[in-house]
Amino acid sequence: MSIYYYLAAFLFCLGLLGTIFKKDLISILLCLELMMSGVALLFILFSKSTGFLGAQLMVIFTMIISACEVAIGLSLIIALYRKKQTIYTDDIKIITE
Amino acid sequence: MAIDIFLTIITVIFALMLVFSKRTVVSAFALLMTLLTLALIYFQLGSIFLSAVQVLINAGAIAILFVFVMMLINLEQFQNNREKSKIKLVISTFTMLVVLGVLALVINNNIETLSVNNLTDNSMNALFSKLFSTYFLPFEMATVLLLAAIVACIVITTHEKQLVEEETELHKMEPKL
Amino acid sequence: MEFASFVVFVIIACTLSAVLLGISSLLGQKRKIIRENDIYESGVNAVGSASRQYDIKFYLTAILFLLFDVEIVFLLPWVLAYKDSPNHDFMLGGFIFFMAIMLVGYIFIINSKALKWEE
Amino acid sequence: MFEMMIEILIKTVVILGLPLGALPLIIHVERRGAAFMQKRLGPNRVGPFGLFQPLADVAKFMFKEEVHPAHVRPFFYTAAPMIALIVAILPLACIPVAAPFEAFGRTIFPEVFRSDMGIFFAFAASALGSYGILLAGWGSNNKYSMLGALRACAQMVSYELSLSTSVVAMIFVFSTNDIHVMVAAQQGYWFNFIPKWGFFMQPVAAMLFLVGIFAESNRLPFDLAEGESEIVAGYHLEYSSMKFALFFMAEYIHMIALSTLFIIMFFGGYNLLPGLELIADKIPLPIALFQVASLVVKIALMVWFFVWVRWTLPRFRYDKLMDLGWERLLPIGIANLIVTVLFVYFRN
Repeated sequence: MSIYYYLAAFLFCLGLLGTIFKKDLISILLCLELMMSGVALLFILFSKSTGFLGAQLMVIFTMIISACEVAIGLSLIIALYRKKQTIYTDDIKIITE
Repeated sequence: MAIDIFLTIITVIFALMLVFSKRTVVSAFALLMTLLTLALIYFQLGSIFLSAVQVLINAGAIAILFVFVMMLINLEQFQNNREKSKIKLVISTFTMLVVLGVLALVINNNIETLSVNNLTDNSMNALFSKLFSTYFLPFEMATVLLLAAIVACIVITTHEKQLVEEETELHKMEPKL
Repeated sequence: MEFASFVVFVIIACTLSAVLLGISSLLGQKRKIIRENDIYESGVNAVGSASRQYDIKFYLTAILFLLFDVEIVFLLPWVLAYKDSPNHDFMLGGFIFFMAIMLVGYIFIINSKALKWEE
Repeated sequence: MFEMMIEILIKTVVILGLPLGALPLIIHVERRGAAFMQKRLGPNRVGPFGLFQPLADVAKFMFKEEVHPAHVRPFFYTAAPMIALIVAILPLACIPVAAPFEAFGRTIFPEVFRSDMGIFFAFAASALGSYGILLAGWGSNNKYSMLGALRACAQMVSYELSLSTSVVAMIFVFSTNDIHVMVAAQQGYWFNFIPKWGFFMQPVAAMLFLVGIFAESNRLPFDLAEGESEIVAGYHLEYSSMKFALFFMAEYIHMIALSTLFIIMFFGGYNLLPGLELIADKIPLPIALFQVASLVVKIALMVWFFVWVRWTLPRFRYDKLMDLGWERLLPIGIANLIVTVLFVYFRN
């Protein structure tokens, strides 16, 4: 069971790397989802090691929050794509128009 | 113990495939496989309900949403003319290594207390009785959050043309009042 | 124990599909002529890339499915915990509130004609 | 350890062998049934009553050349049929074919994946079904198959909602997730001639689930995504020999898995008629085999029902189809759930 702690930390950091490193918005959202799953795994491990059952419930709520986040994030990406025909972070640097 | 290592290796492979793949659809597919192997890990850790919810919500709805959006936005036109800047790669790997080092250090220090399993009963009704006794308010607030997400998604994606029509209808009604 | 049997089951399912594909690629004739990429004889040559702009309704159905699926899956603990919960009125009150908010969201979808396909 | 491996292998072979073995028979029943309804003969040349015709089809699929169109995305093009088949087989892992029986000195649970969340796992695994279709549409890289894949997935996704409301209603009535407890709860009779099946407890949920099965497995009248007259056979347009057969098998196995779920929840699972509980709770092996046979008989009836509906109802238009899913079935499902909760609350 102790290897899963390292796995959770690794997933979180890999997601962090992905969000910084990736170019287009959908991949950034994918890596954010990876970070969320790392956190969820950590919650379950803590609920197992401390015996506090509320941590597993927190996993359900993190899933709900990640579902809402993905829903709204992808809607924004769609709206951005319809307006600017691109989802690459380099082309969306101008705030004004 | 062997199963733990086996599952960890599979998850790590799919996570690396997710981050370091050239095409976005391949990374979406890798995300689906990571979420499925995580569901297996949850089951192996004993929380059965969470692995079922993980399969249904994360792997069954969110990952499908990603592939849906990828089909809507054709990414092929961006693929070739994007050069990867080396500095960004260096900075991101540096931050990742720092954060990973800190986390690994923290875990290493108290690995003994962390890896002991003193969860008394991991059954579902213990989990649900706790959900509906102490955590009843978040259970209710979750629907309000989802309602806000529904409204936001519809308003963002329905085109302005539709909203403009509603305004014109309102103006038409006014003279009659 | 059932974990191992599930993993064995998945492995057998994967090997089954791989074997089926493998057999057919072995047995099938190999006619490596370049003709394969032209269209079937009566077809029209494919024009433009496949992923042009598709209707937004597909995406909206998937997004609304996700949000409602989360709500219905959230009902499952309630349904399982109802029988042995201390007082039923408390649970029922929560259920009514939960369903009211869900119906508000549902009525909003119907009124906003977000999923109307015909126009 | 060795004996456990033997048991796992036997269970997997039985649970995988039943649908895969019955597949040629089901295809044959479908073609003969269709012929019977249209007053024609159907395949009866190959072997007695044409029973070897499906085997000939399978052999044909084996030997046909693997046409690999050039404009196709190779990885997803070959991965999609395999994913479709694996995802279609997954729900079978959680469905038991008989009650836990006594054999070789200990109780054996007849399903591969023993957990007290049987129904929920089977349903979650069938929620993954739209993945093979999406990747097929994306892999074959032409407008028709992409549009077909999007349509098929949007339809499966929107009918899954009403399906899950009816599953939640049934779990509420039986207040358990475990399949064995659910089937045991359906023993006995009301006024000693109506069997205590889920169908008579929750007729609305049964109807919803039935419609959901047709929509989920893309069967007529909901097979708009792959209807030949609609968009040229939808997502499996670019697929030729064995890959097309894999899609075909995936659809049938998905249909069998969902109809076994339907039988378990609404028609008393593997007990033929609720008279069997007179036997002691320790079920010996022959009774278990009898239960497997009764489950197979029920599945056969369901398959015939599929064929029967396929050749009677016309195909829905796409917007009517989506309206039915969102504006008609979902409110009925939610209302049915609310009514059952209130009924159970005020009854005690």
